[in-house]
Amino acid sequence: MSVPIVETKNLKKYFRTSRGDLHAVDDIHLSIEKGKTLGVVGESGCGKSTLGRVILRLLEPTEGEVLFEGQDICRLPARQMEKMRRQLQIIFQDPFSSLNPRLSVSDIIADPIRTNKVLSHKQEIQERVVELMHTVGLSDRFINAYPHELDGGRRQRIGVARALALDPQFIVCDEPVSALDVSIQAQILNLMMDLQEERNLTYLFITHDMSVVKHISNQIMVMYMGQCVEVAPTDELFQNPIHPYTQALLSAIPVPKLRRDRGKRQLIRGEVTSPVNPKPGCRFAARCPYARPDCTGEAIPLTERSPGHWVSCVL
Amino acid sequence: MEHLLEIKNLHVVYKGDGALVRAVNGVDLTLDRGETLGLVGETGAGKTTTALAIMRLLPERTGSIQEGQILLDGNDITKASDADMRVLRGSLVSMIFQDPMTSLNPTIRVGEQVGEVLELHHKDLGKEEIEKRVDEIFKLVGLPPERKSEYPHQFSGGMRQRIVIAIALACQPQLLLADEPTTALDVTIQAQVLELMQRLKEKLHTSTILITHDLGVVAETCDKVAIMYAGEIIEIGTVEDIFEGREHHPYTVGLFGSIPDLEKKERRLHPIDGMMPDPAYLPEGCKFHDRCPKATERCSAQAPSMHMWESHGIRCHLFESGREKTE
Amino acid sequence: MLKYIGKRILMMIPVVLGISFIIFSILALTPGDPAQMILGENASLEDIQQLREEMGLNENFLIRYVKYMADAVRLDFGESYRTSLPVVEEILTRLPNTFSLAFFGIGLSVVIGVPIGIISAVKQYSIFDTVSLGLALIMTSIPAFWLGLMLLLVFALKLGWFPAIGITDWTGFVLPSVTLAIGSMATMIRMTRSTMLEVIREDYIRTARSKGASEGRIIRRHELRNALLPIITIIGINFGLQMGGAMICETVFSIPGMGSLMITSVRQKDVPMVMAAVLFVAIAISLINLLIDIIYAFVDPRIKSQYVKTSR
Amino acid sequence: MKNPKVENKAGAVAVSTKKNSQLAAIMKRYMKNKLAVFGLILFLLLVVLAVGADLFADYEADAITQNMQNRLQPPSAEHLFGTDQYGRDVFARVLFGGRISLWVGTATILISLAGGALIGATAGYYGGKIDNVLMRIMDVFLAIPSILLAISIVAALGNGMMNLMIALSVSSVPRFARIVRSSILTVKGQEFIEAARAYGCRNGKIIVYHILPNAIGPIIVQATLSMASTILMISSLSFVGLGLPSAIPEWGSMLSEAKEFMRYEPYLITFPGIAIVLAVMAFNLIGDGLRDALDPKLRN
Repeated sequence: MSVPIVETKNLKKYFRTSRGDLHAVDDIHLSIEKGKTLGVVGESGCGKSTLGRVILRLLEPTEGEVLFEGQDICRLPARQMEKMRRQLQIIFQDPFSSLNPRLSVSDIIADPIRTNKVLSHKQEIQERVVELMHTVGLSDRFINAYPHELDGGRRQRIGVARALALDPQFIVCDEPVSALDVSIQAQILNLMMDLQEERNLTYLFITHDMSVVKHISNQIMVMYMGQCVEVAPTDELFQNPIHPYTQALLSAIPVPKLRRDRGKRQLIRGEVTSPVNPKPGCRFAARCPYARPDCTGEAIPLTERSPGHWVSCVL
Repeated sequence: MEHLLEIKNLHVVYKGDGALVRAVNGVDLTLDRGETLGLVGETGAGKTTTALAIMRLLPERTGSIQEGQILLDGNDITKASDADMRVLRGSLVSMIFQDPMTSLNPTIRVGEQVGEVLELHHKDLGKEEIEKRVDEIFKLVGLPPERKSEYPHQFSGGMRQRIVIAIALACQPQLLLADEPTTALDVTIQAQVLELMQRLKEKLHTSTILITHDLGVVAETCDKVAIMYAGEIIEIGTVEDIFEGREHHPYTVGLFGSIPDLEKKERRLHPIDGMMPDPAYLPEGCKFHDRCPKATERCSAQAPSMHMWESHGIRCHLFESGREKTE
Repeated sequence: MLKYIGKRILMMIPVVLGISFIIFSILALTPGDPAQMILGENASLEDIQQLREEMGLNENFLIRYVKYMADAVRLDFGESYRTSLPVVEEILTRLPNTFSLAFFGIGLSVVIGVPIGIISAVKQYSIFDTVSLGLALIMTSIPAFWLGLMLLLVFALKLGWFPAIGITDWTGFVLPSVTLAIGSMATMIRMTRSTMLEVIREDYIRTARSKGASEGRIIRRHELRNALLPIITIIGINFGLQMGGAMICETVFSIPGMGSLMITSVRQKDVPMVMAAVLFVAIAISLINLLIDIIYAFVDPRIKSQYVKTSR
Repeated sequence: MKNPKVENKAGAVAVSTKKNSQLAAIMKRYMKNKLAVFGLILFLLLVVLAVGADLFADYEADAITQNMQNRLQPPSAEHLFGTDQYGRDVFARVLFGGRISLWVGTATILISLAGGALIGATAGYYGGKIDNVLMRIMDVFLAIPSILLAISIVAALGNGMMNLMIALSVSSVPRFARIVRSSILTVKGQEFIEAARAYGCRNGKIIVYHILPNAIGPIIVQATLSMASTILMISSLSFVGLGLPSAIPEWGSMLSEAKEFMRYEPYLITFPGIAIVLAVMAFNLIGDGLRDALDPKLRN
């Protein structure tokens, strides 16, 4: 097995709230190999976006390590971290708030280059911007356009171009297609997969959409209330989901196929609450159809059920 | 047989600053009692506008029905007075909106919000009677009646959507317009709400128009499907026609090609290039021609009409002489 | 609910302390020697020194502040340099005049301004809307004291309908209240209109329409309440402005209130009087805002439920 | 894989082809608003009259020097607005009064904007404890009506133009601090700031390059509207005799002096009053117009 490019070790991020500590990210271990994609799925509030930001050190972790090529980036001094940032980029969900409305397309894409002084000549920067725009499939006639003049798909392409501007190795994709219509969504997904192949990029792909995540990931991690409940290679997870929450998530996806047993599926009760001062034990137990007394009380470790397939469940 | 809803050649426009936005351009639809129709399309296709036209709730100053008829139970409501429409809304036809977080009044108790519909349409009911009915409706949508004196902010998103559904179904309308009722919800909650809607539909025999961009939701809940593009219905048929039929409008093919398939192994998706035209500047001819892989010169000059056989209709020149191979 | 009120009252204490400290610091910068002022030009140096000692003026600024506050808690705000009477007495005779003036002014502007704002919003782009917005624009731009002068000129001096000086009976309140009301009425019209317009565009209004509710019912039951909630806060904010306005207005109509008291005291460097006057007015305003917050909490279920059911 | 196909179809999307077209777009929206244009014209007129006052009248001879034979003359061709009780030309005094109001107002706004921006930006960008402490202090200041605060400061420092500016600035700093803070907070929460941090932008550049240009709109609007209220305050304070020495021609003190003559010489209180109304209105209209022109909701 090759060395993972990104790794986290008992990574935690707690937020102080008036009601207690919110365990947004609670003890996450993950590792991604170069050129691969780890999909992180879960419902709103499960901590997946926070995880992405902590990995990029946009938020400081409460505890734990984030290793990039073996180096703990959370302990890097400010100057070295600035250099490191070129390797680590992010693409956001909202194609509206993720672009500075006062900057033109060329300024948005050029700003990372200027900030890091990769190129200094105006002409060179301009050429690089055009090249990046072509890479993401944008016509260069939009070079002086402003974000509000463009549609969601094109804006998202600008976001991708900005992330690529520094030639990073690792990109956190935070729901990059969730705000888009299906046909545009497919265009962007294709683009991201092409870029990955071309440039051997590594992705952490955060989404709530199981069918999207299946499509793009090599490995999937399911999060529930800040914790990882199951992680497995993509095909394994879809064929053999073990954790009851994963099963519920999979069975809840509406499939665009006619089925004999239409409308009949496994439903789970209740809704997600927020993990403020959670009690030890399985956080899904309250909604779980198979809950037992030993689900609560003690922390339940992830155990390896088959090669690479880890589950945190007493069953 | 009389249809519950029959829309004939509906045109809706919005007048903005200067530009005339043609949001719905000649929609024909029929819906029979007990049927569920999925109205599918991307943002800006004119789905919501069609629903608002049926409710006669288009934005007053800007939106208007330019042409066409909407026959509800045989009566053309495009000509109905405002007072008549108020009697229909909530009792014969009601609507569920997309965002449950904003579609409830934050300062009124949820029980009262449900009770208000009854109050408006059943003037003969006493206070206690209404309370009793509200309790029943709460139980029906799976909410504890004890919580009816709470305010919307005390409920989660899924619960609020149940309240919205309770309001819509309180008077047992014959037609329910559900505008993306589960889009704002998480998958597990979406499944709960869809299951609830399905159960209520069977129980109350409500006809439903389900507006959605999610073909999966359609496959699970609808009897008929209409696919909209740039204000027109470009393909219509039963779910079998759409999901299992072999002939499709090129746009429908693109739409299906865009959805990541859970069962296939293939990694690349097959979307359509480009995007929907701006409804203020619609192209000549077929509105899809500049994105269509099969477009001919004729497509850019002449708008195709709907070609029907049995239950299945496609608005495309390719199908002029009946079924033709598309692949 | 009691918990909420208690919390709010506790939160007022640092604000009042802060206000008093700021004003005390500012007034400490006043040039001139109070002892000299009290004793007059011809006082001997020893007498002045002795009085300074008695008044505690030789002490450190912070100690003077602490002493002042310690006395203030016992409602002793010192004596006027000018009259040598306790300042509280004078203030208490004058505060009610200013207070009622501000109160009438704001009451009048709410009673007239809020309905105009509502109609303006409901009939957006109508002639009524245009005219009332135009009026509001003019009303915000007129200085209250000048309007007071003009009203005085026309209705008191020329027509003789109202007295030009003082407030012997209710007629004396009419012109100053109207003067004050005009300024804040503009705010009321604009704010009511804009919050109402926001509410009109909310999704839940569409929900109400889809229930089959009539326009009148929608306005009464769904729009008004949600639009008026922010107006309550605006009334609170405006009350502070109105107190200030009332103090200027008093000088136009020669009303014995806090305004004329402060202006005379400032001219004569009567520091204890100015200090106490500012403090009283500021505390009065804080109290009104406290009241507004409590009312708001009662009518807005989102705040109310936080405190009624603490278990959830 | 090859590069994805670069879109080539022209489509119907109209986009900017020149840089800085945004300012032009804002100007265009502003100029469409008739009231706002009227406000701008009033403002320009005010500036021309105030700056060029010397072309129309002589400061010493017409506005300052007493001329008792000429006192209380009603408006005429020679004295457009009449003369006051000391025989000074009211028209000249109104003109020079405009200069005073504009000068004191502008200076006040600039001082308080600088102070408010510093406090507000610090509080908004750094957040946490700094934010808490600074904003609690501002809250205390805001709890005192600004006119009271101004009166107290004038009481301590005495009359005079400099002291007036200090008094007015101190009492409007908290308002600016608040608005600067809140507009920075709105911008700060957006994802493009996070993106900038992700590619290594330092705090200074983020504030100057990414936050300020987006936050400046509401601040400019507030500054313009504050100019209106400051002009009102200047005249109010002068009216009660706590602003400028009475010899200086100022609208508020002119009204104060004219008060006792108003019954028989109403023109004495009419013209300075109208001057105040027009000046204040100009800034109110410009502020409203700018707000509408900058409103992002109208942009999409």
